Amino acid sequence: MTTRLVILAMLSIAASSFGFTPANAEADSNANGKELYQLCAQCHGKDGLGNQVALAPAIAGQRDWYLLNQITKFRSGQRGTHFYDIAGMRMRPMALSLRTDQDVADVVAYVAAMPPEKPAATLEGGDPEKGKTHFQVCLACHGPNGEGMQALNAPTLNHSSDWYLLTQLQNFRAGIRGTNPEDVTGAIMRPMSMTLPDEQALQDVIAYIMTLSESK
Amino acid sequence: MSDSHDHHESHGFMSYAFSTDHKVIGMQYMFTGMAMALIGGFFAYAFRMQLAFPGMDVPLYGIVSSAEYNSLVTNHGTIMIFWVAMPVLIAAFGNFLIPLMIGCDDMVFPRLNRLSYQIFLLSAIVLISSFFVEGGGFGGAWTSYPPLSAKAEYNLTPLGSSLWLLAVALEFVAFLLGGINFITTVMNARAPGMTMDDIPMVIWMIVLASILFMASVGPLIAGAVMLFFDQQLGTAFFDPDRGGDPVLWQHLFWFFGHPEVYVVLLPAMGITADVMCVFARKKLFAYRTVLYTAIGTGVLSFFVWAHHQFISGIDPRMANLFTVTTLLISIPIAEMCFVYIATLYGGSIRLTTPMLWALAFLGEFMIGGVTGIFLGASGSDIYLHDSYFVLAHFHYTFFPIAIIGVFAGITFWYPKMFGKMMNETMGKIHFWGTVIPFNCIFIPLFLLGIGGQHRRIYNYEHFPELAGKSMQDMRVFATVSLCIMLIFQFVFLYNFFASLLKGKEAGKNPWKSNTLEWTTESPPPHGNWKELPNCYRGPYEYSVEGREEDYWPQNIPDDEPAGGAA
Amino acid sequence: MRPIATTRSATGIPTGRLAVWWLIASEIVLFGGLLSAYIMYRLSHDAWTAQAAQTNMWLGATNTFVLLTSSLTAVLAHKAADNNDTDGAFKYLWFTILGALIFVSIKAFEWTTEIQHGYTLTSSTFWSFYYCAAGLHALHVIAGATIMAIVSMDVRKGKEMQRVELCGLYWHFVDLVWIFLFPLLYIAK
Amino acid sequence: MIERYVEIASTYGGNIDALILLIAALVGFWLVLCEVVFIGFIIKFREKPGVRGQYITGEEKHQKRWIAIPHYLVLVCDIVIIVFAVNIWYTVKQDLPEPDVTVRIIGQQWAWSFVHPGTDGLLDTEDDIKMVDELHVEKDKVYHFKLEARDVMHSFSVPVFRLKQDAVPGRIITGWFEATKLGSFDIQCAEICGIGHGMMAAKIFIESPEEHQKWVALNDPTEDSKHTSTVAANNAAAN
Repeated sequence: MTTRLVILAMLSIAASSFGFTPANAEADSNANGKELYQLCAQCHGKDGLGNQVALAPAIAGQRDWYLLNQITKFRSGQRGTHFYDIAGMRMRPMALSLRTDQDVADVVAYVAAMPPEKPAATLEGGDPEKGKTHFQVCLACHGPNGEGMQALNAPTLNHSSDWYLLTQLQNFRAGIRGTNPEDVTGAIMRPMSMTLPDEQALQDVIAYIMTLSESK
Repeated sequence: MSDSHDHHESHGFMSYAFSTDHKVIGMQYMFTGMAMALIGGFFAYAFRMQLAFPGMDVPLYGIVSSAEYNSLVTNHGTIMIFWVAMPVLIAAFGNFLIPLMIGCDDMVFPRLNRLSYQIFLLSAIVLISSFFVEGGGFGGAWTSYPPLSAKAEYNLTPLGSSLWLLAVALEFVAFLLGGINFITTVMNARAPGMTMDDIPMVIWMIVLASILFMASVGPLIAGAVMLFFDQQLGTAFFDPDRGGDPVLWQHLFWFFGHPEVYVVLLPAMGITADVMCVFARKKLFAYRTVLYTAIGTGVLSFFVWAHHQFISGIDPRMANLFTVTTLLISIPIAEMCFVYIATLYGGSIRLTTPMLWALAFLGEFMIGGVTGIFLGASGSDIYLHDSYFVLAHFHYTFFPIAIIGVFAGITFWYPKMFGKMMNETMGKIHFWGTVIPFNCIFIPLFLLGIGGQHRRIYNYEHFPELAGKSMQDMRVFATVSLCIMLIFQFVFLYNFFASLLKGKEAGKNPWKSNTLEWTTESPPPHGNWKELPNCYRGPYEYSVEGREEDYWPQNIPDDEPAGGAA
Repeated sequence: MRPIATTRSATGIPTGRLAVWWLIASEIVLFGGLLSAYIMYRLSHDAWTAQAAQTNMWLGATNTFVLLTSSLTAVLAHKAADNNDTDGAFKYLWFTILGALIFVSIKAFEWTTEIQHGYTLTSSTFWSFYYCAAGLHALHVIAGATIMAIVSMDVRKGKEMQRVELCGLYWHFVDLVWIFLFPLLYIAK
Repeated sequence: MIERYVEIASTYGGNIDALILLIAALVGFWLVLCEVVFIGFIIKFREKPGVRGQYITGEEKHQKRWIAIPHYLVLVCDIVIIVFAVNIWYTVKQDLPEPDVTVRIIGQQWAWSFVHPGTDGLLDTEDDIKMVDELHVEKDKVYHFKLEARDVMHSFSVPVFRLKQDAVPGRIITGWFEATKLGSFDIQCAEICGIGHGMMAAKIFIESPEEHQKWVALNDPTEDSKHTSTVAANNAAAN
């Protein structure tokens, strides 16, 4: 009988410990952002490095003002409501699941603070030399090293997934992004994307962007 | 504490874990099932809190994200059906009761029995481990419809979904092995003199449930293999882009899924029959009718599966056929309920704790039964399908089955299992503390369903017109009721363990019951009886006229004078 | 040490035989589910005919012959066991196992050739079914051979002779599954 | 009774509500009867000192009658329900009236996309109006919808229409509705479709012919007007 009791006690302790995931016991300055990021991690990965299969770009270390701007666009329907924007339609409900401005701010702060990492290249066939020429248009806003510029609402491109840059350039050119009348900042990028002559130019400029790194 | 039945075994963990004694295995199933019930209950608490108070930092859990919500809902359902209802109702009671009630010393294949528990335990461990892998636990509902379940890019749980599937498949294997054992044991190892009509109803029901399970689960095992290949090896059985068909999975799943409802229902019905007869001191009304209706239900249950798929893209003409079969199944079930009510007529009813549970089972199950008609009728299912109405309906069937029926069984056989009586006062507090909140949880959910609210929606704030204030109030009410109900379960746990230590000695036959398990010591020794009993009559000979005692145990020969045998 | 329960036989049928029948019953629905799924797909995909033509019917037919022969030896083993002829039962059990081994070898050769020709598990849903159904069946063949090898050890010592019959029952079932698989996967074109 | 919670805005919505009420009346009768008898027996046959239970086998004919007669009555109720259910099912799902307009509805993770025919009234032409999460329909017109899914199973559910239909990838499922009430109502997804399932909300706008014409003209993609999402515009107005 005693053995049975021991087993019993063990089982119930085991059971109860399985059920409880400790709710962020460690003293984290942004515990709320970290916990809310759990949902983002489903697609963007727990290190924020993206997952092409889930159509989720790398976001770790992206500028906080840009993240805030984009999440706000998703929430208001300026982004993620175009008929052909498959990835955007996946993102919009996720952005909507954040309930308050404070939640948005916390997640943004958490993501912006994540250590960025240059994602591995997935595209082939771009020529960085040619791309450098095309990039002359871009650097006016995105900076010579692609570090971005808050005054012009231009995000950093240094840690972006190349497949994501390609899709977004294509989206801008096709009017899938940047055409919503409320989307003011996107409307600036759209004509810029049109300056690239053809598909090959997109590949080239992305290949060049992939060689850039932040200047200290 | 008195310890008679483990004496032949050397004490120690290994001898316990590898025992082939049917009673030990039954207890292991029961405690594993109870531990899993705690997990499943905790999951329910976490996601109900999110529904009532969206975005809340749930105490003991944290913030419930939409991914976690899906995973909690999915695993709550899976655990409660496959790791609580099945192991406790079929495996625990089956293992413990079958040899004792048919008068033999063990199952016919003790080592197979051992193996089946070990596979079951493994499946539970695999399931629990699936919550902690990258991406989290599977969140595609317990029905696991592809393509959502088949592709990681859709479900975003690359490992969780495969581990979930593996766990379910292992669990099926465990119950197939167990089922073969149960059926063979009851067919061949009955006490001398025990005819088909002398088998207690609970044993009949467990055997019928095992047969039903065995006959329905095969296609789903095949389907699980196919889905696993789709997930991990890149086949396209369920991928429409490459020549597969996702609806095939639905057929395979529901061909099993609907009989599965009766797999767990029948044992609970059996427990209720036995408990009711003992405490009403009545013979079961029309024993054979109960048996035939159970068999009829079982057979019919193979022809109703597509009522889960009325609106899922099957040929609409097929829905008419399945409406007819589905509504026909209400006849045997209704008949069974009539028989149980008739059994009470002319009884001498004692409202002990097990009897209260058994009566509550019947009373609540009838609500679950009639609400099924709304969903089985194709016309009204268009509106109610996948709404909270469905959810409330099947909780009104599953809760009586897996919780109320199980408590009836545990409180009734506890004296036999452990040799002690449970505390009646605490038992009654626990009873009312469970049954009243249960109704308070699910009646509001019926109304939400009528109001067009769907299940598995993680936060109704996104549907402003549907989710008015009164709807949210009902959700809060349901959640608060759930918390109250969960708190009352601690009364049971305390009662359970405290009675082990200081409960009154039970003696052989505290309930003055007829069936064979009450003729041996409590708890029964290894081998169950010093001398195996013979059987002379049916299990429900209560209040027979002309006898001094109002019960007549199955093992007493006819010519022996009346009196307390045991 | 066996419990008394195992020695009882209220139905008059030996407990072991009863259990094997129930095992077979559960296996029938498993293969039944898989094959009915296959047939439903087959009926709605005319293109599969061309793919099914790529299977090697002659190797399939040889395998059918091998399995049928091994079923015969399983019957002979059962007969020998009934007559308490331990050597005979042992010998015929091993003939049956030999049949299983030949079956599996031919299967391995067949699959290797097919994979070399580019027909793999993921080539199309027909091939997925082909490998899935035949593979599940091959697993049953291997399991049956293993069980028979274990049983044969006891049989040689004259113990547990009733198990020869149980192996035979199971073996006939495995054979029967192949009788369904062969026309469905190889012949129907 | 259901209208208290959700309005009816389709021609067949009332029929479905009536069927639910009919079933409620029939099964409600049985449920109340059974529970009353059941609780009555429990009270009447409580243990009393000196009174023993009766020995009733239930195997004799006059006893079995108590089970047999009700069970035939249940059968009669079943048949009534079947007749009405099949009838309504036929109206909603099988017998599609000739359409005035056809729209395409596409479910994907986690939004509904709608293709409205433009000014020419035909689908799959240049002037189709493609919208995400917004379906604009005209009151009192028979609509057919062609339901598709891009990735996983979804279920197109409009509670005010009492309509629900799963969207299955690889299939195009046709259904119909006719709206009877002006206004905007929620569209839900009723089949779990991944982590965004709970937020897959869309709206249906039921408009008068004039309003609808105005909306079509405004959104004609062949004209050089901008694509305006009502949701985005509303949000902008609110901010």
